[in-house]
Amino acid sequence: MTITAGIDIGTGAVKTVLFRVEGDKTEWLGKRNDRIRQRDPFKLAEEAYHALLEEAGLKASDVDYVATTGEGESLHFHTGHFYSMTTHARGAVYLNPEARAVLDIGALHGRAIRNDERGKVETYKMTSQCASGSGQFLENIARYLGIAQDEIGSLSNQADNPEVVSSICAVLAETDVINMVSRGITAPNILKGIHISMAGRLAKLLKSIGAREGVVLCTGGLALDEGLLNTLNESVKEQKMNVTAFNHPDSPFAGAIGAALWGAFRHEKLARLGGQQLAAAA
Amino acid sequence: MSAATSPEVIKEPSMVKQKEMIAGNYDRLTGTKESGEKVVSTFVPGNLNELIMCFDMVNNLPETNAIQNGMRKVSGGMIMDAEKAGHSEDVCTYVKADIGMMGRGNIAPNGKPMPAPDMLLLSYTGCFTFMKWFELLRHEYKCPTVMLQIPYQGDGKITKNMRDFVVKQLKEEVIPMFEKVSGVKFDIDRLREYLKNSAKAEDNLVWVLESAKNRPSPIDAYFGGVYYIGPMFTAFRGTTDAVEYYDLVRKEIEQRIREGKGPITPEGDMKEEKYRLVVEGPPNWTSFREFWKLFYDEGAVVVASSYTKVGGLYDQGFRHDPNDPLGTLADYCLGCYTNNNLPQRVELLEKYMNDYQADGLLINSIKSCNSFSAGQLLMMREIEKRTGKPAAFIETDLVDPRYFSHANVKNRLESYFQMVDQKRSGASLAAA
Amino acid sequence: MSTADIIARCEALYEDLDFTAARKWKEADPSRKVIAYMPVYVPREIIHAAGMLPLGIMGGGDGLEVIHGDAYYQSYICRIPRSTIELGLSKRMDFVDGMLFPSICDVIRNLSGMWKLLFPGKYVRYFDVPQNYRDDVGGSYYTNELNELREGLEHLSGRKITDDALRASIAVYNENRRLVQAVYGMRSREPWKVPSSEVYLLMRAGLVLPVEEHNQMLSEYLAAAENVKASKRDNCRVVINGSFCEQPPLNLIKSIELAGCYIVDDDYMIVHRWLRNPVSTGGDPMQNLSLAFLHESIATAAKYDDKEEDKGKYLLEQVRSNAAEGVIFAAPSFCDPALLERPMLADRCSEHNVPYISFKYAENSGQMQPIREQAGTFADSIKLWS
Amino acid sequence: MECFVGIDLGSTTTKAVVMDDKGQVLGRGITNSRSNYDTAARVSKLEAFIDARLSLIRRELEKVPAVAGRVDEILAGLTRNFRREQFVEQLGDLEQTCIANVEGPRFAGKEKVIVGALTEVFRRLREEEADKLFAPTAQRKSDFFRDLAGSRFMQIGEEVARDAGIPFDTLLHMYDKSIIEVENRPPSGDMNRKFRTAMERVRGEMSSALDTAALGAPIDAALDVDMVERYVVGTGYGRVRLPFPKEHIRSEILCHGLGAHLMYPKTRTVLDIGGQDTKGIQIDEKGIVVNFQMNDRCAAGTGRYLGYVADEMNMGLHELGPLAMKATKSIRINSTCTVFAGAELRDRLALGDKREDILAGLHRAIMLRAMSIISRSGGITDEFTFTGGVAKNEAAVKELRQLVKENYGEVKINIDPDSIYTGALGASEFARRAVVEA
Ligand SMILES: Nc1ncnc2c1ncn2[C@@H]1O[C@H](COP(=O)(O)OP(=O)(O)O)[C@@H](O)[C@H]1O
Ligand SMILES: Nc1ncnc2c1ncn2[C@@H]1O[C@H](COP(=O)(O)OP(=O)(O)O)[C@@H](O)[C@H]1O
Ligand code: SF4
Ligand code: SF4
Ligand code: SF4
Repeated sequence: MTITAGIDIGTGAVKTVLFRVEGDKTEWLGKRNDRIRQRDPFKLAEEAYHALLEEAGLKASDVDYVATTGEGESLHFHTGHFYSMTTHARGAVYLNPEARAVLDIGALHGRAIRNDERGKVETYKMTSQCASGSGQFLENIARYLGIAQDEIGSLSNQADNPEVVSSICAVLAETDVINMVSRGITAPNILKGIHISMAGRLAKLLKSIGAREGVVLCTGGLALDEGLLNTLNESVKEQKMNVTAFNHPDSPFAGAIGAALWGAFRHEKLARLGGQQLAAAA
Repeated sequence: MSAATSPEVIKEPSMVKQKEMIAGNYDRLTGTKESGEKVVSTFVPGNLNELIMCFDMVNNLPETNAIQNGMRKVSGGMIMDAEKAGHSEDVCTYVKADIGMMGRGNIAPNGKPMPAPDMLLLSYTGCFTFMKWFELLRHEYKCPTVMLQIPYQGDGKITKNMRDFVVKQLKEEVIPMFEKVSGVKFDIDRLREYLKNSAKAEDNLVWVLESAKNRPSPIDAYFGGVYYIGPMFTAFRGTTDAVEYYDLVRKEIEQRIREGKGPITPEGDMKEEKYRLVVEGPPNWTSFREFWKLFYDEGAVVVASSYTKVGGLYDQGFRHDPNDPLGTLADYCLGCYTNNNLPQRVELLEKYMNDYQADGLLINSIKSCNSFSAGQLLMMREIEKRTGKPAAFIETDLVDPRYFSHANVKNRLESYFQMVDQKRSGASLAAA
Repeated sequence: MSTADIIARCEALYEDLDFTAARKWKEADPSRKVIAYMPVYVPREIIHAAGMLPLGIMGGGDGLEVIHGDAYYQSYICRIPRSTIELGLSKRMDFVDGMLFPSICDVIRNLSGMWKLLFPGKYVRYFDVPQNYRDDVGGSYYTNELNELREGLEHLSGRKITDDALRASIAVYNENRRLVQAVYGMRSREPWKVPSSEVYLLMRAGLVLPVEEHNQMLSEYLAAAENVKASKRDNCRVVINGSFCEQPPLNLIKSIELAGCYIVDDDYMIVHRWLRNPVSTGGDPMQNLSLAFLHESIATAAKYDDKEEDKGKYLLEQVRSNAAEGVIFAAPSFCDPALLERPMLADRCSEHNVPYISFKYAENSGQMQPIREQAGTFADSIKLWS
Repeated sequence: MECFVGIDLGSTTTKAVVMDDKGQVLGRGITNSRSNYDTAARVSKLEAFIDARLSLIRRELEKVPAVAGRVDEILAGLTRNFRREQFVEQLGDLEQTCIANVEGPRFAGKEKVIVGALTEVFRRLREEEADKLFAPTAQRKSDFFRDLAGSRFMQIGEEVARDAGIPFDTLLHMYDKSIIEVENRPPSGDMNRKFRTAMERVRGEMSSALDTAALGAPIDAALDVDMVERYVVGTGYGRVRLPFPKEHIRSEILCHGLGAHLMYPKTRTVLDIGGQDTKGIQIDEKGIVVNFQMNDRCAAGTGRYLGYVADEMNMGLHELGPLAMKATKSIRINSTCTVFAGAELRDRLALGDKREDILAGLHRAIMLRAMSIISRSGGITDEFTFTGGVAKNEAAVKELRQLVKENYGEVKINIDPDSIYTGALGASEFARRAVVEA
């Protein structure tokens, strides 16, 4: 039996999960999602980790492997670190065993990952250095329009005549949007327009990793935005790709889950190899 | 470099003729399966059309296809296809439009599929991307490819070593490959005949381009210019069709000069000539009409441009010479505009500014094309310094609609024209 | 000397944007001249034989504040020409007597003309190379080009360059090539002893030091590295491709290793490794250099591959001979040659089941996070599934 | 009297200048552009006329011997109290709007608690904050209602939400939703009444009593002047959205050039850093633009960059400069992508760099970009004028001075506190010339 923790330190939130793995059986013991909001993410991670252990009635010494992902490379109490795409792929397969591609949609980056049935990364593609069309942008616009995050999806779904944002730059696009407001374009049409341009980029990412068919699981902060999800499915259909994008209520935890599960995998592998030092990973 | 598809308001006979010529070539290209003719793909700068004709092969110019697709607003999708297939966002969009077009079955403007090339003539004049472009095509088509390396005029002159090298390649690499692929034996006298035609047409093309020295200029040497260079730069140089076309254009323009008319625009004759500009850099094709409109609406006419010299610097005296058939082909390739070094390019633009009495220089900097674009900002400074005339700089792309921002270009041009205006009437304004 | 001492010296040379070492070399004797060259390849033997110092310019890296350079380039052009212009305009290269711009891409090509306009009176040469590999066609063209360079330098120094001097210079550079190969070989065998950042800095030093001094440095490093105590890490082995011109920041190279990848071969500063075998020191030296170029050059995106089936051959050979587990295509943003070449090379990798990833960088990239992420994921997948 | 108006519709702020027929500036007005453009133009114009009215009052008061030497004091008090009136009025509007927005299924069953909490927040804002904000010695973080009300709303809101047991996000959301509506409503009400009310408060505040009778007449005289808007010229980023005929619109490049020339006739180079563009302009001795360069398509290194940084640090724009000035060294920042500014900042903080040092680096990065743009437009020729919103930032100015010195030697650098109005000033002069010199 292996107890592992997965900690995903993101730019917006820290996600922490706890797992018990025994052979093929995996049991999810607990989860937390804490928005960072100007706090120290490492402290936050530590608090969350201990709070989770307490809830689960465990001690730190019970945990065999603490795996970090995201920006957690320098978390002082981790056993090993896995890079986000590795963990998201694994987490996605855990949440939806059918998933053969993952779309991780975070605040600043989008990543498309193609994986096999075991959660192994086959290929991936990230958005470029320029933050155009990022989640941050959507967040800014929503704030500007006075729309709460969980309202975005349903509003976007009501659009009747979406207005597409033309600017490449996220900042200049903000002005485009402000122009739209003064031209009387409704919030649903604006949001849908943004979703369309984001979905276009994401679909392009999916296509470039060769995700031609099957299930794509969306992970990351924006995965739960139903408006984006719908638009994405429209967009891939337009591109004649035979894939369907899904999300899962626990999509935001995919990275943390993947980290925990890989941690377990690595722990067992190293144990088999006869107690080899973990130094290399730490 | 050909007529756009939407209907012209006024159709001069030369326009009709050009349309027919282009349609004819596409029909010939898409009919090779029936006719059994062989196709060679090559580039506009360093286009060896006369030589190709000697082997009864059909000339296919991927650049021209990209332009066609740009003007018909389908290039955007093709470029995205290529990017999805792993081609970088950063590289020349002609290449990506071409690769994307291939992915969509290579459909010519006449709706029929184009044949795969039987041979690639990689005449590498003035641009490194050409080399990679045809390597990429070769990677796909696996067809015979011959490289004709044209050394760059790094020191602003054509040396004997360069010329010998090109002639040697023609003799020992290019012609043998042509003979092998086409099965036709090379006949130098045939080449001489075609070169004679070229020279004739070239005389008239130069006359047409130089007619812009008139006030008002009867032509627009950039937006209109791309139509005038069309036959010369593509599959017609050396043909009798081209000779006839240029005769026709010349007559039409002589008529315009007699009538004191300005250039023809898509919306009829241009009214008042308010600004005379020299333009450096290729145009944007995806919004060609909108782009042009920004000029003629303001009364701006382009009197000289460097883009109309990418397929040969005829106005600087070069003519194809039937007496030295291979040498003249070498000179032609070595002399194309983008094979000139930067100081030569600056000098040429300066000369245009003076010879054509321009009010200013406009640089349309193309994201795709480093061959043109790298160094343009220095060229702009040099021209400003040498002529004292204002210059403006705008940025667009050839066939990628994502990089044409109408609002941006408009803002720049408006500011520029107002600046030229304000400068002209400076004295009176400053009184306050 | 320990490797740390040698590397500290290299790092100082690397960070010195005023080229103090080269200046000192020149000041030591008023008749000395310095000829700078851009990536990728120039026959340094000829400069050396003329008694001049060949000085490699690789842009300004991430340490140079580029102010005027940006004024000459649009945002969609790579960084190296603008930082090079900055080096020129800020007088950091005022001691340089001539500048060679090898044939590599349109940007460097046009930069040669800009240099002529900006620095009139300096010796500036665009140095073309043959893309035709027949001895009597490309070969004779190139021999003539080499001779023009030779005459140009003779004119500059007022001294004849003798064939004997050329043969001697070829010998010194043959030794340099041998030592460079030895360092690369050692890294490939024991990458934990010879970190890539150190190899990189050693090679950078070779751009600014006289070759004799560099040879000495390489020998010392090789000896010292034998004694380094370091343990092997759980890393995968990769070959870097596409970084032949604009160089990544040192932090990027470090990040790749930190994220779990040992770099076992690369194409940084390939001027040092352009010729795979020693150049013959007998006979006509110019012809020897020319023939070496035609037949011994490594493959790179700036060169034409005569035959379709040759594309990628060299890269696959690098992978095989270094037992690499994957390829990282790391190209400068907006780098036409590297980015146009990549799809063809990537196809070759796929055909031979060599995993690869690709990303872009700029010489002044500050954000290493996306790089670590990608290299890390690559390493993870090789590690977890090997 | 005849007035000439220039409106500069910027990406972040909209500025208006009112000028008389002699070319004297009467008033300046500014508002947030982050709302309807027509409204922004209207509001800024209104503000400029309010300011112009203050100028008229000043002119009248200066004729009154009884208040000699105290005119500045009176005007400062008058302005402050007038703003206070406006603030309280808009606060009322915001409160009503917020409460009206508490509806729909999202709030079902919780309406009362939320409305209660909102009422409490606004009560405290009105009672505690209005006085604090507009006390004679108070330093205000911003000139805009959005920022003034917003920053305090956040702090008070957090406490109130905790006490009321509702999520703070809900209150925040109500604010976000309502502020835009309120901003889109031009200030209402009778201006003269507000001036009079403000005057009453000034009398109360003044350290020693004033001759009420002596003040009445001049103020009435000033308030009675009929200001006629004779000609308006629009410019700026959003100028195409202005409902003006073409001849009333000028390129912002020309307006900035002319505006800078009017302020400093010896100016030859102008740098303007606004919300999302940076312009380098060269002008001749008559204020005519001879060359210009600006960024486009990429907002890297523009004013908005600082906005993102300020948001990330939860600070006001006014506070960034002073904090950066405390730096002991400057951290090199290479990417100036605005959107990544926050990420870069976090990266650096995680590496253990100090906030002020990072900030100094960020400021330098912006100025480096600006220097490139100037260099592209032809370099710096004496005298050099720096305009736009970022010119208010002392750290940015410091870096600029240093860079100018390093690259161009000794050059006279002009920075005017009103430099944000440069474009509008140029536009108003174009308006004046269109009539007076036509
Ligand atoms: N329910 C939701 N609907 C839409 N967007 C959301 C939702 N929850 C979070 N987000 C957005 O997700 C982003 C953060 O995503 P996350 O994957 O946590 O990023 P990171 O891993 O970089 O922290 C933010 O932009 C946030 O606004
Ligand atoms: N008081 C201030 N202190 C520091 N920076 C300021 C201040 N006011 C405005 N700014 C900066 O100026 C920018 C707006 O400048 P402005 O010239 O108004 O732009 P625009 O003309 O594009 O609207 C803001 O993004 C901000 O960064
Ligand atoms: S275009 Fe916009 S998002 Fe992209 S780099 Fe520039 S500022 Fe950043
Ligand atoms: S880079 Fe320029 S010259 Fe070369 S193929 Fe592209 S557009 Fe043509
Ligand atoms: S980085 Fe690439 S594009 Fe830039 S100069 Fe070097 S080879 Fe040319």
